[in-house]
Amino acid sequence: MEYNVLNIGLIVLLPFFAFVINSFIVKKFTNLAVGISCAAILGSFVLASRVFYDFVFGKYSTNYHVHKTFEWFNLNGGGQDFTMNMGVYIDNMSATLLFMVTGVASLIHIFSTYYMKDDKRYGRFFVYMSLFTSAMLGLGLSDNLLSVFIFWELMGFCSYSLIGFYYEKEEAGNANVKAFMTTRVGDVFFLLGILAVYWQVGSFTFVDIYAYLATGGMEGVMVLGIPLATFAGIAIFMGTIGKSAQFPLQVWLPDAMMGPTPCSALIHAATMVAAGVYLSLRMYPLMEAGGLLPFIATIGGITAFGAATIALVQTDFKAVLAYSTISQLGYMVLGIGVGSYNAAFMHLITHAVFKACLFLSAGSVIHSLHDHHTHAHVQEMPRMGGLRHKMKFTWFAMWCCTLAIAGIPFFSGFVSKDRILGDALVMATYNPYYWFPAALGFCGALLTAFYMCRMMFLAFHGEPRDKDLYDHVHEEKFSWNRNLPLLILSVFTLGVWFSGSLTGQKLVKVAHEKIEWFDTLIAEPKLEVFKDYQSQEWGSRDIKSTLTFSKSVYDSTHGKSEEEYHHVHKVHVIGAWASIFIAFGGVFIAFMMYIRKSWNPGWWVNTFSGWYRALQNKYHFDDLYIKGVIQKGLLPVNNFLAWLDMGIYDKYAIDGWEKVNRCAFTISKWFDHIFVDTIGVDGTGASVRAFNVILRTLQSGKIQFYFIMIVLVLAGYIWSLV
Amino acid sequence: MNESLISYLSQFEGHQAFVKMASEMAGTDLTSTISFMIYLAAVLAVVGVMATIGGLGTYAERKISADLQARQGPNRVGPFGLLQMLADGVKMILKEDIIPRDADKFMFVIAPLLCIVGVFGSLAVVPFSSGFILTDLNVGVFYLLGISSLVGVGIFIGGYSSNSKWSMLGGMRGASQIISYEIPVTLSIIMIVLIAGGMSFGTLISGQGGFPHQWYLFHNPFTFIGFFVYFIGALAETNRAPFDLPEAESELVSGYHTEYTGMRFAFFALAEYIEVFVVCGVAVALFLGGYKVPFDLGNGEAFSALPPIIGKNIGQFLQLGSFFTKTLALYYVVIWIRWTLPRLRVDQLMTLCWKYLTPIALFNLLMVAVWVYAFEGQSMFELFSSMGSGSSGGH
Amino acid sequence: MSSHNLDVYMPILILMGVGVALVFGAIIFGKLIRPHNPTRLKEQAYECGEDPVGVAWSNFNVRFYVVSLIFIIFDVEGALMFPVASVFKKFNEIGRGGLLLCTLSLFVIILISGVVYCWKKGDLDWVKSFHLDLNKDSESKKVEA
Amino acid sequence: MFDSVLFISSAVLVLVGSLGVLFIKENLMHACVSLLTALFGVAGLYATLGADFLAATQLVVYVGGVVILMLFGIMLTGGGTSNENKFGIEKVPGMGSVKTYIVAGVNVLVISLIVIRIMANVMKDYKAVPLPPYESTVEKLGTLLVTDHVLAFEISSILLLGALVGAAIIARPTRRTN
Amino acid sequence: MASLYSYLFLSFFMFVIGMAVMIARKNVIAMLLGIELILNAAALNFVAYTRFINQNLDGHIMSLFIIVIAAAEAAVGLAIVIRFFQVRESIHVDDATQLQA
Repeated sequence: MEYNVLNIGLIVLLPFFAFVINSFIVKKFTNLAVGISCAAILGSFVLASRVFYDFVFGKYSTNYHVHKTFEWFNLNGGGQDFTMNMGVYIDNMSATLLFMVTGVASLIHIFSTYYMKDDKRYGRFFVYMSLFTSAMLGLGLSDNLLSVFIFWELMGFCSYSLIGFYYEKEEAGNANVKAFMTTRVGDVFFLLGILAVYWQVGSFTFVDIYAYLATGGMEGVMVLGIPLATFAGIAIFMGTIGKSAQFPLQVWLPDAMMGPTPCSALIHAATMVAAGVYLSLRMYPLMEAGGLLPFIATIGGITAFGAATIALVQTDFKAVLAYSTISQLGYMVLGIGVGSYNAAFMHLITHAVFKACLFLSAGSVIHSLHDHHTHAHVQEMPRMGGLRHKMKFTWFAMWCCTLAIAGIPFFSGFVSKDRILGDALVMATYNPYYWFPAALGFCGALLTAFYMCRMMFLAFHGEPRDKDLYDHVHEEKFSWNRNLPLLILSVFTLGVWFSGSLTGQKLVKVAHEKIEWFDTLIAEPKLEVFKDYQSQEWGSRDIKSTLTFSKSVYDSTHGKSEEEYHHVHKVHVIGAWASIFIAFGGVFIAFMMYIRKSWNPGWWVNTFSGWYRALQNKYHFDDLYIKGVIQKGLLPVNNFLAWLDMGIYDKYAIDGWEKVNRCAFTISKWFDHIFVDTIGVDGTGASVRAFNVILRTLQSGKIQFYFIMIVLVLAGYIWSLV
Repeated sequence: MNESLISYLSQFEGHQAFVKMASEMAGTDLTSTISFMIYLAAVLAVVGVMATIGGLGTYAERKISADLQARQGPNRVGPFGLLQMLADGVKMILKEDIIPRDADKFMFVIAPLLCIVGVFGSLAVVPFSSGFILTDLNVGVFYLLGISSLVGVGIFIGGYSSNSKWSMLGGMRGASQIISYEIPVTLSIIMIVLIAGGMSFGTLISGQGGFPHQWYLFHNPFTFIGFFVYFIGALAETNRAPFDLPEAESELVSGYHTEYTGMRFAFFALAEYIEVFVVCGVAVALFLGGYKVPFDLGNGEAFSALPPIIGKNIGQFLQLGSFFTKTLALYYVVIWIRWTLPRLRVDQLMTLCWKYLTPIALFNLLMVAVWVYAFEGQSMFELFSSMGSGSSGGH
Repeated sequence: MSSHNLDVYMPILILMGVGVALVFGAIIFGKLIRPHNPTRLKEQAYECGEDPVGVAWSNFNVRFYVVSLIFIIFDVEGALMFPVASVFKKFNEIGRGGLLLCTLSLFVIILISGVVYCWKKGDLDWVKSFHLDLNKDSESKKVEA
Repeated sequence: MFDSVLFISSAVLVLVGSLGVLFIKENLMHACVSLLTALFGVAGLYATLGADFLAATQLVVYVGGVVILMLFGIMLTGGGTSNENKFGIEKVPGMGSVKTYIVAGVNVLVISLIVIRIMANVMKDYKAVPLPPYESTVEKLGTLLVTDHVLAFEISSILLLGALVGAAIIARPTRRTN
Repeated sequence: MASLYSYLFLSFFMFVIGMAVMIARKNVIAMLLGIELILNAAALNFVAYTRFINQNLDGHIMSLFIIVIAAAEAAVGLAIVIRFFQVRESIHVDDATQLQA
């Protein structure tokens, strides 16, 4: 069995080359640059689908992975041999991730050719997008934590550039700094975690880490009084918290919508926020070993619920979506926390699809709503309403996604979210602590269904509230680069693509057991198999490896006993019905409030006005960070340092030095005058003048004279030698 | 490899026997002497043929131009005016030989000599057939480039020595034009060398076949472009219209040979016509399959029923026919172009060379290198046919 | 690779000898049969029927030189590329074609960068470099301003 | 037999050409043609030494390139003759005088002494070995150029780039300064 | 038949003639011609030694690069000469005694 690694490398390199080429030509050949970017990402998509096909349906079936390394650099010295390897690691999860990222990114690229067409930095946007996509793909292919970190930071830089794309706007400038700084907090911990892992394991490679965990080498190792696995796990999970906008570092993500809408789609759906979850999934065995799962589940539950509550009161179209992103990421983290490995990843994929679609639809809406007085795009929902008459395609696509995210049956969100919630319930029956995150998750699901429908009803249904704005909206005509991505994405919000059946039942039959195809794909790495694993060097052709993964945690419960399996199944059924009821409940409440108008939202606002203000202020997190952390914590430190600099160092060190210099200057002036000028300079001049007379006759400026001199001197020299 | 006429001949028993016999008779080794005699005879034959072709060239030029312009052309001297070239030759010899008073006499004499030596030197490696190539040097085509650059020197000196403004201008233009256009020609030749893996004409032609799809012209898209680059460059190098600026009648009277009369002028003209033939021959050898005959008739194995000396020689004659047919066809195209296209301006000439042909040739060179690397030297048709045979897939 | 002796160069020498003999032979032979009556007018250089003014050997425009300069650089590069090109096929067959491709590409790209420089600076423009002489004054004024 | 013919004719060309470069005084053009002869002869010598590729390179680079460049250079600096010049007799291209030739002769004598002394030493040790047959050098040269000498190969391209750019800058037509 | 010494003699001959040209001539271009002769002499030496002494082709490579350098030298040297001629209206070598134009 052969696999050409070059194909895999090209997946990353194509967008990267596009970035390199485009950065040179973008100013003069904007359209060409855009074409190159789109072609590159489409090319990546083709290659990635080949890889995806090979891994998921094709010759590699479910039990293979590819791990190839090459030596990056080698530091030998001081008796230490340190070889840094880079490589690719592909298993089903990376293959699926690559397929999703390239696919969604391609569609976003295509949509951007519509959305950004009239922007003055049309080309530069694509330059960033190419680098961004390339970094995410590189992260997906990385086989070790260090290269993950490199791509991670590269993505951080790109998101910084893209969020601050309209850098003329002050808010955009602030937003990108905020995003950058906030994620930096997580990144510092992440780096700390990497170093902690390296300190003990001696390698950055995932496989080596798994093998080390399998041998139990980490047990009993303490750092700062806590087990190393816990320490490293928390540190690395802090990276996830920063990147995936988990509580308490979620504040950057809502501001990230300052960037152009397609880039929001890319950041919120396919790439950046997914990277954090992906990292946690990769490091799942470490987290498990560190006993971090309850903590992770709690963080996820809090994020899922808290962000959903904030989303309730947002009036900005994109802000709702931004908070829904945070909330959904919370579900993924919750999934990791309750051991629902493949459901978490599945939610990552389904969320990427419907969230990309939502953002692109939002872009389509915002692009059409052009205020003729302020010459700005309108994002405020109170000024919308009734848009479904004008924008049928967008309306349709957006409803598909809304139903998906709300967890309505037959849509993808139901398939994945239901399983996370079900697993949370199962865990709760084992460990009562999990009732807390599970309950938060269910409440969040209700709120999700409500606020998404609220957004849809406010924007698309009812009567237009801003008549002037409404009249200027053009009828949406089908154009390929605007509506095609929306339609494709909305088709993929159907649950059938992910569950294999319409109702979410398990149809694929593998070994006397009906499971969903996702279950056959994604599985938590089973540590024992990595014990004796050797990675292949780059360039060897045969990379077959015979690792067998367990199916998943989910199915491995079946392995325990018949009784437990029935228990799990029973709980799942309950969970499924509960989430269906909750989803429909949310939709119903929204319907009553905004369509039928039987229930007045104002009553809720008045009754819970304190809560309302808190929600509007996003639980005062920004204030807390600015007033509490920065002003109370950092500013005094800064002032102290400034005082140290100006009051102590400048005053005594610099000024004192000046006095010393003045003294030295006086001495040196005297010395200079006597010795250097009189004896040195004048004396040299006199002697040079004396030699000058001799040398001047030689320095005739006649080349041939020089040549003769050279010949004669050389002749004399050789004569003396021979 | 270094095949040559002698190495072809020495595979026949008769030749070996003759050399042995002669050596025994004379008492010393006469191999070299006999080689010299054979070469001398062959060279005289080639020069004779070339002189005829040069003469025929003038005749053909007039006849074809007449044809293109719906005139009669020379038709009085001999049948169809065929003897016109003889008449011209006689006239040339009988013309008075004038050397201008102010001219640089030594240079004036030496200029046509350089042209003739350059052109004759290049005849040594022209592959007329697999056997009848005077000498197939290892560095054949590179040698040809070098020796034919003597013509440029000759033209420049011819223009310089006359001490006439027209000649001087023509000579300067001629030299700069020839050297400029040598670049795309060289690059196109490197391109073919890269595919063929050798510089000798034997190697260059052996990579091709008798059928058009086996020619390097159709080896890949870039050689197809390269052929036209080469051909345009070759036209310019031989000062043929539309690149005949050095002798532009309407501006420079007659260019670098304004002051030349009689036989000296005739040598310039002869050199030009033979050079046209040579570059056409090289184009044929590089791009159009050279002397190759379809179905491998040329190597004589098809006539194995006959005795080898007859069979092989039939093959040789077929090859000669193939080579001359293609070359003369190109020769016709050259004349056709001359009477069809208007002359370029001098700045257009330089622009064409440096801003179009040279970049294209460089690009072609790189692309052919990439092609050879990527497809392991297969041609387009081999690729298509291998695709058709279903060997697609794995490496 | 078979060896050879120097006889392969024989035809070249013979051809050149024949060429020289032909030129001198024809001229000497022609001397016997052609007229020879030089006159002053006949021996004058042709200048549209007028008496020639001065000599033709005045100095010429530099652009001729620049062209020949670029040519010689290319010529030498070509000479260096020929042996590399002729081993390309062999290296490709043993699987080292990538190495040669990189070498050759680097070589050609460096070469191209020189041409691009000359192109940008207008050394390849026949007419522009001619105009430069005439317009230089106004250009330098512009620069001063 | 033919080897000797080739060698002798090449050597004669070299000798005659070199002497021509030295002693042709009245016209630089003639000296240049004489140089052409010498270089042609060197190409012939290369051929007798079995360096077929170098012989062809000699032809291509020198005959086709350098000599033409020299001829252009001579024309650009006002013709080569000593008696006629755009700038009058006063600014003749110096072809040397008896004095300079005498100095040159002295130098030649000195160098000859040195060389004879060196050669005397070398000849003592040198023993003629049987010469190998002539072989094509093209492929070996190509292989050497891309393996052992690849750095020189690439650097030579940079050298040529520098030469091109530098010479183009220097020779670019500009307004004459005073 | 030609021995090593005949080549060395020819090389020596070209070298001293080139040197003499460099010294005797006052014309810069003529001096450049002399330099060409000197360089050719060196290249010829390399090839001759390759043929007669050790038969590996490093000498050829040296000669090849000598040719390359000679071409570059000729190009730049002539450019300087032409520039010099434009400035000084002379190519007499003794006029080139000042560093400033």
